[in-house]
Amino acid sequence: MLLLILFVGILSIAPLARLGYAALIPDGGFDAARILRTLAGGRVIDATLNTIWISVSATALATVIGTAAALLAGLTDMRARTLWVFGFVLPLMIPPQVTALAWLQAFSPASPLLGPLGLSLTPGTRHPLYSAGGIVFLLGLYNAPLVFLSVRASLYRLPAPLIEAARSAGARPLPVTRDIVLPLIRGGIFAGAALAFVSSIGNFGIQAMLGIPARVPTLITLIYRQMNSYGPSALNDMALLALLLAGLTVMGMAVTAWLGKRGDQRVDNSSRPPRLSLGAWRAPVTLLAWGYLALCLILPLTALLGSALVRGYGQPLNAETITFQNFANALFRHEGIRDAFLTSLWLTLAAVAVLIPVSVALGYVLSWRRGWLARGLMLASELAYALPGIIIGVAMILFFLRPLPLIGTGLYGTVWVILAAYLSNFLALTLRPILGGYAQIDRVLDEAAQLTGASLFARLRDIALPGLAPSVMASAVLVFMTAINEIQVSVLLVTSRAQTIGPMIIFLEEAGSSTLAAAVGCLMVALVLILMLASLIFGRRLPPGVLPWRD
Amino acid sequence: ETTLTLYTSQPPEQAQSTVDAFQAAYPDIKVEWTRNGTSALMNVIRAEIEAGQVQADVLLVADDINLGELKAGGHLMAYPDAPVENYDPATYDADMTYFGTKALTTGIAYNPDIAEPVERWADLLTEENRGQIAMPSPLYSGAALIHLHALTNAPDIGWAFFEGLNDLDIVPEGGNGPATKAVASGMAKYAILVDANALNAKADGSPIDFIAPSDGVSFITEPVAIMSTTDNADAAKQFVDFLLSEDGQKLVTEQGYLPIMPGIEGPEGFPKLSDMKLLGYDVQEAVKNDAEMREKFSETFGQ
Amino acid sequence: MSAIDIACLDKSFGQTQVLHQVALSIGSGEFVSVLGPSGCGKTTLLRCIAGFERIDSGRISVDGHLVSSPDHHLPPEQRGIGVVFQNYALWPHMTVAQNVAYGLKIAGMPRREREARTAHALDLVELGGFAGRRPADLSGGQRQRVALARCLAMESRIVLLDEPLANLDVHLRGALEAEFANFHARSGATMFYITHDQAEALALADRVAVMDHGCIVQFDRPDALFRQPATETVAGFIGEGRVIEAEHIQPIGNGHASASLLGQSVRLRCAPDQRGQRSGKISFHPGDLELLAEDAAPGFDAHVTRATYRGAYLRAELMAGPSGSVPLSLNVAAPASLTPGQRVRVGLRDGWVIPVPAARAQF
Amino acid sequence: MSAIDIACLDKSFGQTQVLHQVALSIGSGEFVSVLGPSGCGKTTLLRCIAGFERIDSGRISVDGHLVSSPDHHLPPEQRGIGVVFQNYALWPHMTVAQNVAYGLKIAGMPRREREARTAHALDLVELGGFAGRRPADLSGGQRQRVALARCLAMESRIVLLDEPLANLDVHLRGALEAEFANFHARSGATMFYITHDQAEALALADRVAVMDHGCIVQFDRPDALFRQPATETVAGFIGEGRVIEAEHIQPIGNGHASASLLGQSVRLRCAPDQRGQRSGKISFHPGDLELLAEDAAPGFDAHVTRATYRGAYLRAELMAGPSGSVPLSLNVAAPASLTPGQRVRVGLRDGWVIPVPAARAQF
Ligand SMILES: Nc1ncnc2c1ncn2[C@@H]1O[C@H](COP(=O)(O)OP(=O)(O)OP(=O)(O)O)[C@@H](O)[C@H]1O
Ligand SMILES: Nc1ncnc2c1ncn2[C@@H]1O[C@H](COP(=O)(O)OP(=O)(O)OP(=O)(O)O)[C@@H](O)[C@H]1O
Ligand SMILES: [Mg+2]
Ligand SMILES: [Mg+2]
Repeated sequence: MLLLILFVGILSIAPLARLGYAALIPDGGFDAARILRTLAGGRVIDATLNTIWISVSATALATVIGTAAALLAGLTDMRARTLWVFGFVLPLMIPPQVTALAWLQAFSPASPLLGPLGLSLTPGTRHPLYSAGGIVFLLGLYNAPLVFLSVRASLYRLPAPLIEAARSAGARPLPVTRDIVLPLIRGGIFAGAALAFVSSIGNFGIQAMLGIPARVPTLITLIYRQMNSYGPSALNDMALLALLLAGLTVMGMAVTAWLGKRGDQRVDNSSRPPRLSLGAWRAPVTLLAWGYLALCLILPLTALLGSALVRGYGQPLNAETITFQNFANALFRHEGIRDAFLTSLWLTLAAVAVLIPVSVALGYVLSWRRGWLARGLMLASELAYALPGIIIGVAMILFFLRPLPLIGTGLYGTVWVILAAYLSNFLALTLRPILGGYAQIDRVLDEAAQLTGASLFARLRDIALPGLAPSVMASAVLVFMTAINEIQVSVLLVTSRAQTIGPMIIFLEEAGSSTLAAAVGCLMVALVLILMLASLIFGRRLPPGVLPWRD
Repeated sequence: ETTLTLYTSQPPEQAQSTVDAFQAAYPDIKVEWTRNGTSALMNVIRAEIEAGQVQADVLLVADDINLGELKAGGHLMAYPDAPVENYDPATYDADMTYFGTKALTTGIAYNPDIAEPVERWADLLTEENRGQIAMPSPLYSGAALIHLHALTNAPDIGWAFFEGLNDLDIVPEGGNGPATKAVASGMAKYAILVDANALNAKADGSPIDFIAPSDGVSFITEPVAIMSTTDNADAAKQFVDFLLSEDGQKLVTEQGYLPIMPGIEGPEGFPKLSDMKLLGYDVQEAVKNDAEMREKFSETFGQ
Repeated sequence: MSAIDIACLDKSFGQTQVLHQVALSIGSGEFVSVLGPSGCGKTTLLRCIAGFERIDSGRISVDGHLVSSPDHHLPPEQRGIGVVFQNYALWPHMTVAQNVAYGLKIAGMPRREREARTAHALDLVELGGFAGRRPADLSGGQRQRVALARCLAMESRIVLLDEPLANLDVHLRGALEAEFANFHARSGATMFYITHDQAEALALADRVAVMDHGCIVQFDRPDALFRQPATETVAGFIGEGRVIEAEHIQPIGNGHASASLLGQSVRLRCAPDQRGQRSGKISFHPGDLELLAEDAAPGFDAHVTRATYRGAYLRAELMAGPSGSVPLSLNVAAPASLTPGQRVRVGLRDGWVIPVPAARAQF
Repeated sequence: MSAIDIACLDKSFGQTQVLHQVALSIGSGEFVSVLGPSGCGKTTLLRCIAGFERIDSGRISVDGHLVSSPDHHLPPEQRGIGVVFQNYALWPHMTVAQNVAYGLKIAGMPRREREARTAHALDLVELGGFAGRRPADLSGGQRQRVALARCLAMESRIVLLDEPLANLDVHLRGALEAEFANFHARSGATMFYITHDQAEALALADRVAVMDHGCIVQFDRPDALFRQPATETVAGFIGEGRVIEAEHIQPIGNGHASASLLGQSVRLRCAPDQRGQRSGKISFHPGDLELLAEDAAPGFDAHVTRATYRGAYLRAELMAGPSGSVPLSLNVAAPASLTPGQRVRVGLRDGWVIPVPAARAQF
């Protein structure tokens, strides 16, 4: 318990407090007028309203798509589910800017896709994605896998007899889904929704690429703009806006948490998970599901691949221009890329390795012990996740710059700061699905272990962790996918000694090596795909339901 | 052996080659460098200043407004004996706190597959170009900000040009990267772009070319400066010396940019510095009225 | 017409075959109990009938319509069969009343009627005051009663019950047994009632199917099971029956036979077609043994190994036979007292010769 | 010294008080059964002893050490108490063997010994062949047996069992009852055994606590409960007891009393301090009634309302009394046949006058 407090305290609360201090008391004095002036500006209010409705709508969209996908993959006998789930999760790996650009190009006047079909826009008309609706649409699609992973984990714990009882009461698959399945997995759904909300509200890539041309200001774009402006108050104003954003996010998370908790979802999970037959609908549903994938995965992926295979960006891809030079460069020539990649890989694995046990323990306290202290810890972790990554970066600098009291040297400038920032930023990401998992476990399992004299630690390891395995795996996948090509947090923290791959890709872009950057992106996607396939082979011994893409 | 900490916005490859060349010239100085975008670096430095623990000894960043601001805050050290004999005084600070190392001009890029070259800035403002011009935003990009300052300063261009762009539904966005992509991919016909971006892409085979308009280009100088808090002032000065030396300037050419020491050849395919009309601006003034300028820009483009 | 017709049903889970060639024909309106040891496949059979499991071979028809065969499978919701699950399967997110009302709601019953029906079903199981609680706040027995009410409220034509009374106390059990009997009489529904409690099975059912290792070993009226078990398994399973070896079994006509048991000659009931056998199994119940005076004849000497108090009577476990190795059980009326080690003499009032399957019968 | 000592225990869930002033003192090595209707608070009492629930008032001591009071609470893992849960609480992610072995592993037992102990416990519950299965692949009764094996393997000094045999068939039940008795005798452990099956309670326990509505109504030896129930509730709960009204109860010394029952004079057992009463409740069991000849005296006329087959005997439900409204139950030996509506005459062999609590006793 003490360790937990320390962990969350050091990694979430302290840097945040330091940031709050910078925001509210810039020069040693609390200046209410300044705060009011900054926050009450017409643009900030506009941006706040836009932010709220855009992220709420995007969350709704992501939740609907993600839940539907999870039901399809987890509950029905749709064909080729494993492959489909691969495809559904993979877009998380493609940077949002790439996705946004791919969609923009697909529907632009010069579209290689719609052009031949005669559907492309006439030049001069405004691009339909350059609108608030467009932002909602892309954010929704982009975040659906977050919801999917969380819901999928919940579905595995749903015992078949509950569904069978409803069917023997005469309920067809749709009412069963509506009345029994959805209420029982609501913990997972709203945990996923919370993640989607946070991810939408803080997604700079899509909001900037579509929002600025559409003249739809949002808080995150405002924050970045503030970040690029000069003047002594820039940092403080930015911190203030970031606190506002964090406030909104926490509100959103609180609402989803409240919605997700209502109703008893504890189930006896010593029976097998259910499966509903689609019957005659099997073929059309399968077709629809694959159609969706084609749009959401193939579109950005081909765009990425198309860029990676030519030397200069924008060259048409044909027999003459095709080259594997970029891949060769990425793999063999640039040592920096390889180093950055390895650093990212171990940072990500370390973050997963630390966060999972911490979340399981924290989840235990939150679910089965309760108390204000636990709630406080949770709030802090969510705040940390809610803040835009770049702000966390600033907070980390502010906090870790001075030599640490006990160690003597500062962590600043080393990979450890990045690790600390990851731990702080992603705690909520692992905590959410795991809390969803706890909601479905009957406490009596823990009690039975308590009787054997097992210590809290042993129980967490032997009873809670395996029981939560699907949620834990979902959490791990989420963190892995998010951290491996993470940009915003580490971009301020990388140095020549500590490089990560996400900023590396950005730097390549900035230096005009878009095609090389695309090649690196492709390699990352390929790597994740390989890891997923490997997990299928090595995961055979895992209990069913642990891997989201395996039944 | 002294260790010098360098914060630079050069792309990683080039930063490495700069550091390597310097270390070869001064073997007893070791350089630890951090590479990042200019605005990210400025945020890091601001945070470091806020925390009272500035790590950097030397800065090598894209534009001088940022340095002007640091100078105004008293964070830069003057180096009166810097070897600037051969340089145009417009390229370095009169108070000897920062020194330009190269020239990056902002002109017009176009996609030769779908657009014709133009002569002057105003030629962009035609109805056929509605929504077809990509432009980095001064709110995000340093070069674009200086471009804004320089063009609005030029009497025969001024705000009218930007208002004209707005009338054509042009929305400035992001930095030079997206603008390059927009032209290269054919999503836009023209872009207001830094020379190196366009010309390097062209060299890679992208369908893009660069024009230096006859009524002038804005430019940034990638200045180098020494932090006032440095403990390694001597080594830092040697670093500045190196960049301003003939070897340093030749390195610039190798890296694909225009050197500013007169007499040093630029890379192939680049317009000569002397052939272009350079639009300057007053840095002190710019630092002062920067907020106002951004405000006016935001209003003009309704952002 | 048969309400449920099962022919040649096989069902395996992976490698383990759980049901072997099950065949049953249950008349419309009949009350059938299924009795068998734990793990013998009762629940699996029920799940096949309800449509939760696909079958490997054979066929199941309901009301004359084929519902399950290896390549035809009517989904459960279209079979119109009510089920009470062994582990209750209550929906944790619904209140007790909502659990009971759900099926009615799905069937489109108007609210007023639905509420009345729900309230009535809850009253039947004495849970009227618990309508607003959630399953998690109920005791084990209360949960079981909710599951029961949920099924009763549906008033299906065919009801399958999986050990519906296992967690209830004797009183409630008695009351609900009576309620089942009533419900059955009133509604004429076909009932398929799984239990491991033979008293319950015998008391309620028109016919009882005894299962063992996935096979139906006897399907007959309760008294036939009790008095004329078809196999050793059935004999051992019903009424605490005891099976021991007898010799020189000789039919003496009129459904009786003489035999030699533990060296004594006894008179037993037997099947009409019983043939003479050198040796065979006979079965009897504790109530068929009586305590005799010290040296009454015919009788067997035995010694008491354990005596337990059962309220109305004392149950004594005995060892009899020449070498004291044949175990017997005996019920002695209450005031008596027996202590382990004590020697007693017992007599056999009645017994039954377990028939040898035709193929194996020989002298 | 008492193994478990409970004094003045109160426990509420929100508004509902579930336990009222429960007091129990269980000797070391004693086998105590807790018997009571569904929802009376048995499981809650068990959970308080095991340490899963904090108590509102009172105190619980184990082996002389205070473990629970409103402001002191020893966590369950430090109490060294074994529990078999009503809903099994098997760990779904572990195999059967792992479930059983987990506690031993935690206790640091070496692998060899642990495996032997696990195998032995599984053999006891006849699940030797299922060691590698997961709970999800077991039948209901098999799961219960795993829970049992898990507890047996721990060999705790104090074992609490919550309806451990509810889902098992008679045979296995008999076998496990014997196993409990053995285990108890062998280990000398203190057993606290919740059940709703009074036969089980009476057969196994040294003493039985009868609960009702959260109170302990009687805590006594089995035969005392059966023959001398302290309250109507107990009388009704044990041995299918029947409680009816009698008049003119008059002690006649030597623990007996005379009374007038349905107009007939009868002789009953009573408490030594029984006083004369104008009216009172008396109790008896079905076995205390006998079928008499047509007009034997003394006897009561009655008519049969329901007759069910119970294997060894026929259970008849009767209505007696002047207006035919007093319900009685009667067991008739097997070959008999009674039909609803038939008139019979019955006699009372034995009965007990339920004592009136001191404060309310008056003539
Ligand atoms: N968590 C809870 N919240 C509210 N009421 C509860 C809770 N748990 C139990 N109860 C109520 O307390 C009473 C006693 O429950 P308990 O589980 O102790 O009964 P029991 O005697 O074990 O019954 P059974 O034989 O049916 O298992 C019941 O009325 C039950 O509804
Ligand atoms: N999903 C499954 N996978 C593998 N084996 C199973 C599965 N379900 C049941 N079994 C096995 O099939 C056999 C029959 O199980 P079933 O549940 O039908 O028994 P049952 O007669 O209902 O027993 P009980 O009285 O204990 O409930 C058991 O041996 C059980 O272990
Ligand atoms: Mg079963
Ligand atoms: Mg209970």
